[in-house]
Amino acid sequence: MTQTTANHLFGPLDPAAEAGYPDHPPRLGFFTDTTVCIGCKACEVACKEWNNVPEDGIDFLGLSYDNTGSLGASTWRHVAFIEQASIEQPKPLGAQEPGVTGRHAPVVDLGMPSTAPPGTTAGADGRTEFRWLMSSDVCKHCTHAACLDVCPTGALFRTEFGTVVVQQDVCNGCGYCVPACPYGVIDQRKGDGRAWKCTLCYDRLQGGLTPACAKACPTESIQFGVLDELRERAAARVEQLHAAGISDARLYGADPTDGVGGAGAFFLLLDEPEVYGLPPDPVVTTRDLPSMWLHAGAAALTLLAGVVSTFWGRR
Amino acid sequence: MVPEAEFTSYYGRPVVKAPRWSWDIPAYLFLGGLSGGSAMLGAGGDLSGRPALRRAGRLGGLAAITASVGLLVHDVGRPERFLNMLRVAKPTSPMSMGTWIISAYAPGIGVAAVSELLPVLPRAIRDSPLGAVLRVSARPAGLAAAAIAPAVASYTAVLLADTAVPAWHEAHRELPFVFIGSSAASAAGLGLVFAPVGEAGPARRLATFGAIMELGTSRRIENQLGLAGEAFTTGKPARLLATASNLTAGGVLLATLLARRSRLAAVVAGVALLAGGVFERFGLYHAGIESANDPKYTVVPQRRRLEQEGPVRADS
Amino acid sequence: MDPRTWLDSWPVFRQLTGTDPLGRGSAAMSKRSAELAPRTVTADRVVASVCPFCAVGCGQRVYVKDDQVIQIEGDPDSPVSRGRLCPKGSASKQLVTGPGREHTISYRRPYGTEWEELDLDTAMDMIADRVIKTRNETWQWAEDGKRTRRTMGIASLGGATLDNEENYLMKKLYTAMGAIQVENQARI
Amino acid sequence: MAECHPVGFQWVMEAKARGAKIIHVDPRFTRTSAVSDLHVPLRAGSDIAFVGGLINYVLSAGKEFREYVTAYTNASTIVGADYVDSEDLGGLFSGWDDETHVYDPSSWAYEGVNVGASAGKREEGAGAESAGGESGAQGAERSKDAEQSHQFGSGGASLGEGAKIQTDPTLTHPRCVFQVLKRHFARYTPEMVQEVCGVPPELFGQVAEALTDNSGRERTSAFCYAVGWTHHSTGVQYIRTAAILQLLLGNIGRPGGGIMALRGHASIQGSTDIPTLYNILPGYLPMPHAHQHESLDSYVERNGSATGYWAYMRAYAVSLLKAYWGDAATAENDFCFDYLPRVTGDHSTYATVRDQIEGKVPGYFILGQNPAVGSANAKMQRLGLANLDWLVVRDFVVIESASFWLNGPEIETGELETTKIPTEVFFMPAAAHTEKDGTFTQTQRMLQWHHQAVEPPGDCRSELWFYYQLGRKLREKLAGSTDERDRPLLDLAWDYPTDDHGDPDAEAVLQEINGRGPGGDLLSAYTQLTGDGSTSCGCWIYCGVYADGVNQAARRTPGREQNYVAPEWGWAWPANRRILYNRASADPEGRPWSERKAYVQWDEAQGRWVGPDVPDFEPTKRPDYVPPEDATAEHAIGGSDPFIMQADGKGWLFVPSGLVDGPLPTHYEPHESPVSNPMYAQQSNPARENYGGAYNMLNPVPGDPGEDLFPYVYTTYRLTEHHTAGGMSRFVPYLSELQPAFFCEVSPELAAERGLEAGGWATIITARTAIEARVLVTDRMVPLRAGGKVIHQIGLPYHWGPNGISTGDAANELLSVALDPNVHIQDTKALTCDIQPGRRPRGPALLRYVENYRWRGGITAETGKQARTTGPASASTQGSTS
Ligand SMILES: Nc1nc2c(c(=O)[nH]1)N[C@H]1C(S)=C(S)[C@@H](COP(=O)(O)OP(=O)(O)OC[C@H]3O[C@@H](n4cnc5c(=O)[nH]c(N)nc54)[C@H](O)[C@@H]3O)O[C@H]1N2
Ligand SMILES: Nc1nc2c(c(=O)[nH]1)N[C@H]1C(S)=C(S)[C@@H](COP(=O)(O)OP(=O)(O)OC[C@H]3O[C@@H](n4cnc5c(=O)[nH]c(N)nc54)[C@H](O)[C@@H]3O)O[C@H]1N2
Ligand code: SF4
Ligand code: SF4
Ligand code: SF4
Ligand code: SF4
Ligand code: SF4
Ligand SMILES: [Mo]
Repeated sequence: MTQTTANHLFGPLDPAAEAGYPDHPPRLGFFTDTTVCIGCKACEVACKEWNNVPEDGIDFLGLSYDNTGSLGASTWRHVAFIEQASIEQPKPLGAQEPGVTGRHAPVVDLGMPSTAPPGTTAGADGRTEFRWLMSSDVCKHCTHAACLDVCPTGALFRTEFGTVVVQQDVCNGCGYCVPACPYGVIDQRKGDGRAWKCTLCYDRLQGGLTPACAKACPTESIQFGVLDELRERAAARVEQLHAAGISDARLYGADPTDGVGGAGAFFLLLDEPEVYGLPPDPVVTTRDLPSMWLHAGAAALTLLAGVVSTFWGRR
Repeated sequence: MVPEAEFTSYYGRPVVKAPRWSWDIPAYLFLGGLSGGSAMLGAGGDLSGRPALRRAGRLGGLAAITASVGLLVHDVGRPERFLNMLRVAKPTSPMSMGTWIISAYAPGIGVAAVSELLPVLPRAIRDSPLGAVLRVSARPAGLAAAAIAPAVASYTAVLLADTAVPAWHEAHRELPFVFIGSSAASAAGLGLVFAPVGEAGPARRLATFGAIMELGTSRRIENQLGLAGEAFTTGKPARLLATASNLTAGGVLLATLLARRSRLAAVVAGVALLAGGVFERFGLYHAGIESANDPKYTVVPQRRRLEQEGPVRADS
Repeated sequence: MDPRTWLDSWPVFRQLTGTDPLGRGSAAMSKRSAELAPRTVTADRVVASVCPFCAVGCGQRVYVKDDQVIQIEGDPDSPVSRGRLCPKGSASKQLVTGPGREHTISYRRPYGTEWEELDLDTAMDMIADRVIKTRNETWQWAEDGKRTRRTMGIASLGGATLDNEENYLMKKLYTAMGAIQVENQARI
Repeated sequence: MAECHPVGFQWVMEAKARGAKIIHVDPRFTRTSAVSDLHVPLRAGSDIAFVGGLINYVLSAGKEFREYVTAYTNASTIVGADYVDSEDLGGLFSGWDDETHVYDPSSWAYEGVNVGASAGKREEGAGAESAGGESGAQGAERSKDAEQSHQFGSGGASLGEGAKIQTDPTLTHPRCVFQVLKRHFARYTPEMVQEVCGVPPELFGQVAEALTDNSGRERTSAFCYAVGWTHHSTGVQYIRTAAILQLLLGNIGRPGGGIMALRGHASIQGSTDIPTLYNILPGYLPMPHAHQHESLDSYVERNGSATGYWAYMRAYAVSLLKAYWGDAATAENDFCFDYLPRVTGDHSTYATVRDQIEGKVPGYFILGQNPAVGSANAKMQRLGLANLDWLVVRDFVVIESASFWLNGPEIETGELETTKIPTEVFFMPAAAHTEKDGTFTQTQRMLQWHHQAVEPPGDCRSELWFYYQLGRKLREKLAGSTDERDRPLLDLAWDYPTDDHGDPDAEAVLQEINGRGPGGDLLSAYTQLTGDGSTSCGCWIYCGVYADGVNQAARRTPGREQNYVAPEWGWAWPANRRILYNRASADPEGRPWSERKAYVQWDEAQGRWVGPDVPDFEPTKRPDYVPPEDATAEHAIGGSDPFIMQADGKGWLFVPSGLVDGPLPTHYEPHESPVSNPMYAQQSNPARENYGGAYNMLNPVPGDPGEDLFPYVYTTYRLTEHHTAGGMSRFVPYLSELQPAFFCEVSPELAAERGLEAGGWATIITARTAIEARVLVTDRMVPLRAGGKVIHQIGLPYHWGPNGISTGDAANELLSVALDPNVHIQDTKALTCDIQPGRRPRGPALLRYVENYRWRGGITAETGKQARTTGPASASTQGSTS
């Protein structure tokens, strides 16, 4: 465990208060319980309908049922689909039994790098257990949001609800927020130039409405509410799942002491984060900003010294 | 080479997003560094009585910073809103800080450079009060710019490092030194090209200083950064960086061995150093892009750290 | 303009004077953000509706402004759907306002190679004429000596996407004109 | 269900969260499987064997809910001695006629029932749990034998005059239904289930135990099904199998039980209740048949029932005629009964298309359907479309059924030439649900009113407008005609209030549907209808939707402000009842079977049935009521007989009449199958309907030459992201981008066997044609061992066609037409094919490619169409062979 003391750039804090809202409403966010997600993508569509997000390409990706691929400027919710044949331990979430025993899976080139093709992960024993994981990803609305902190125009700002929003009337499309995000969430939209991402439906929150994606979600996989309450509910849900023998259940982004100070949108996952395309243990880049400025200062002085010395004395 | 890591990802897709910048941005990095180094070289030339070096430094500094900012404006998605950069002043944003640094830097280098143009300007201007003011303020302006110039040369390293791009962030301690080294070497190259052999002594020495900083720190990045170092030592970035090293080293050798005597050698050395600076920035830039596009660079170090040290957690 | 107000509109000034020195939140907020509200509150009316796709029958609320549909979302009051919608129900606004929809009649003449335009009245008249003609030509009073009172020359397909009232008028009119080959998706 | 009824599925997830066990039986691992407790992959087309196995398990282990079975089903009824079971005839039942390929059902009758008197009488549909075509039978009729064809409504059969049913309450009589059932299903063992379905006994056992553990007095289990069960040439019998199992377990008419037909389109239920179907009139009244219904009297006499609610059929029919022809309908003219056109046989959609191809049907209206993509054998559909005089297509977008002459696949192959297609096409833009008032009836028989939000754009018009205006124009043009043929049109009650745009008032139409009494008052219940012409009612089962003069379908009392049945949201037929046959939720004495499962019960103090729902029973009929000998109508139904639409008030385990392919479900192979029927010599449903012709060639079956040519099974289905034939999703960017291309799902094993490359292309071939699809290699498809072979199954979502934003070949190009004989529904779920890597040939080369397959397989128009396969054609199938 790496310990760092909390400060403006790292560790738990109340982001709205930090951002200059002395009397702010409670911090709002999402708890996405992927164990009840049915992969219907209503969240993707509802988000686009509400926010007028353009269609993002009619391309067949063939990544299981995922043809969205990733979050981006025109995709603010992305449902990941992971097909897993596993022999490690029983997966009680939903099991597929083979009709043919001793299944030897030939290797098929799926045209997908870095993942085992279906059928190969079960090894020589044939397919035993199978599960199909689905998870709706979204901007994490980080407590320490790198995108926000690096934005040079103040287009990205913290709202009174503790969420992170791009102000489209301000953004000049410098694109700096894009590589800053440790989750690869925000992106610039081609043709438009500006950066776009989930706003946690800032306009709807102003009217006391539930964000469009959470409202549509048929199974309440996406739960919206006061972050503190969601964290409690999530902890209880994990306990319930553990008691039911689903030892894989774990929370991601729920810990206010984690590398981004806790996510405003956190998840209950059934496998390692990277399986879902999430970084395993991200740390906000700005945690190291003091060190960066320090090194830059030292380098600047070195340069000054170097230049001065080249002129020193000699001709 | 680090052994090929076993890791899981989502269909091999990137975890973090590479910046959507075009070649504008590495060029902007190069030109900013060149400008800062040049301004300092110009100020040194001014104070040490090397008029050609002074002139080259001041004019080069202004031209480079103008082109640099021009490229940045060109690269943003909404150029007409470029000035929104001045809406806020955010210490957490290297680009914001950089904008303010350049805003502080540009007037000085501008006045100093324009004053160099007085001799070729129409007499009416030369003799006007404006001309007088320019003549009087040239040195203070040039010195002010030179004082800010080290920041101009180094903030761009923070700009790259303050991202989730693994190769850049992991190198956040080293990048500033590579950048100021490269900045010094490029400015030296400019001096070698434009200053006569007699005035170019500081440029030759600066070339050596810059090359040592740049190449030495680059080696450190490649060898000490673990997996992230691979991004610099494989593929296209490696080729660009190797070219940069060769050009820079060659330029320095030429500068130290022949440029004292041969103006031609000095010009060739200068061009080599400038080219080396360009390749260096493009190489560093592309190493970052590669490291963002391959999930390995994000997942493996975090996973290893998790397994070896546990999760990164703050004291609560 | 009051210089103070003018200065206050500059976030840097607000950073220096307000509660947000780092320019992360309140100082950086734009005027537009400060005035943001959900577009549904600007609707002239909200109309209770039902999802047109599948037979679950989820409740929808249709928000209308200036006689345009500006939003369709789930109706939380519905005991069937409790405000939720699947991707199809969620795409209802694009279904009804989207680029795919045709707003005019297209006509293809016999053996024709392209679509032509046709106005509504003419089309209705032509269709009525064809119904009468075909009905006359294919009329059957009896088959095997048994009264049939029908035409086997006019068929109809579809109904499951339509309202009950529409299906009712269709069946009523077809029955009166003697057309019996009336079918819909219940068959498939 | 998660795929196709996602928002309904929230209740399944809710149940799961409360501890319910979710089992998904499907050839494919789908989004439903992903969140189920158990997924059972089985061979497509084998469910009768699987559910039959469960029935056998229940019966042999004595796990039935005995009190329920004895009291509420026909388990104790004695079947006549002439009945011979399919177990004893190699898969046929007694009564098969080799000449006509039709059963004579008289030998299936109950003991003591006057067969002569009931022959040719109205018989029952496929059990009232199945509300309509795609969910079972909404009526049946024997197409091959027009003379004796039968028309059915939704209720039970008449048992004939003088019917004296014999029963054995001990359920031990060898010919009582319970014992017949036991014998019939005795060979449906776990081993047989494995052989037929490819489901290992251990997995089958898990299902059997879970189901029986969760059924009985304290617990109920529900079956949810849709077209995975109905789209088979034995589709009606699939539902029958589930009905038998659920009746045995006591899971019908009780909360948490049932066989839920998850129906399809927004108002598929409504378009079955108020049908745009050839064989029924509103409220499941049969269309009159030329050979049986000369007059209103003979119509009612042949179709009504002496007992149960169908005894009032005359009131329903006369009230409908009054709604149609108003004042013109009088007692003197038989209420214009003669105005009704008559059916003479199978006029279902595939028969009509066959006639279109033969040039017999010049005019065609298509309104909100897309047969060129959505119907089986799309080529057959387009050949019909290309041979019309005129075609009216009303839709939101230019669907393939409107543009077939321009860009249909036959244009590419040269089979059709645009300049030689005579069809005149009118494409009319339709108004959307936001642009009109009206009701949809959703899958639980609930009507919900949707209010108009905006005016339709441009020339877009509602169907209400179109049909009203068309009717007006027809009546104008025919005004003054003295031709008797035109009287029904001219006498039609066609006066509806209209708005400025000429749009009729939908509420006025709904009021006509609801019905009015003598003074013109809106009626409140169908019990108010009379047969004397003083009431009018457009659909008797919808009577009450305007009860108290209020549009009940527009009620929107929030769900959270009501009890969990939510009776004040919308209106469900009949009588706003939400669970049918809910009398069965109480025991014969009227007490709840258990406190956990209390629903409707007898309240002695109030002297009536009470509960959160409207009791599906006469509210004050005592549980101990015993009908007198001469009782008729509802008075003939005893106080402990919940199934009030059946003539005997019982749930039917054995169906003595009403089905044309047997009184009990039997496992037959799909008409195209790679395996020989492991259970019977009879390969496929002998009574299935085949369509001849070069446009409907069938693949060879085992035993035919070329049987190995199409070794794989394919099944077709839906994706959450698209809607049916795509008119409402392939043109919508937000949906198209989610599933942008037609693909096939194959297992890694099959991909390896055929060299299919993930993300690449595959060509899928049948005797009809070949299509291409992107390849999705997935562990969700598993090879199964069944019928002595390893069976590879291929999944094909059927939403694509050439038009729209997301385009691709239509899966229905591959399908053949073979129909369930009860309801004329095609098999889309289990057929055979070949698959090859790469894209299909283009243009005329495609025809040669497919012709080559046919030639190699020796395929002719007769291939695969043999009805009986139990032995030499000369052998008699009458009488027992045992
Ligand atoms: N998203 C979406 N929802 C829809 C529709 C849509 O197009 N898209 N259409 C609506 C309509 S019109 C209808 S009718 C319903 C249909 O709803 P469903 O019947 O649920 O739809 P399908 O996907 O056609 O088929 C269901 C499943 O049957 C499986 N299956 C195939 N053969 C067999 C078999 O022999 N036995 C068993 N047990 N399963 C088998 C398939 O693999 C498939 O998963 O959905 C309605 N809802
Ligand atoms: N292979 C295979 N084939 C199948 C099935 C299968 O499972 N497998 N399933 C079958 C089933 S269950 C069904 S229901 C069919 C569905 O097949 P279809 O009913 O042929 O397909 P849809 O695309 O639903 O057609 C409905 C059309 O109605 C239009 N529409 C919607 N609302 C209105 C309206 O108010 N007015 C008018 N005029 N038009 C409107 C839509 O734009 C759409 O084009 O497919 C069947 N075919
Ligand atoms: S997830 Fe990325 S885009 Fe979202 S708030 Fe955090 S840093 Fe910003
Ligand atoms: S692209 Fe827009 S939001 Fe992103 S950092 Fe630049 S100005 Fe801020
Ligand atoms: S909260 Fe709003 S903006 Fe964010 S993903 Fe959900 S719908 Fe889209
Ligand atoms: S999160 Fe909800 S809406 Fe999104 S795919 Fe999962 S179940 Fe559907
Ligand atoms: S929202 Fe989805 S589930 Fe609900 S009615 Fe519409 S299509 Fe069916
Ligand atoms: Mo359907």
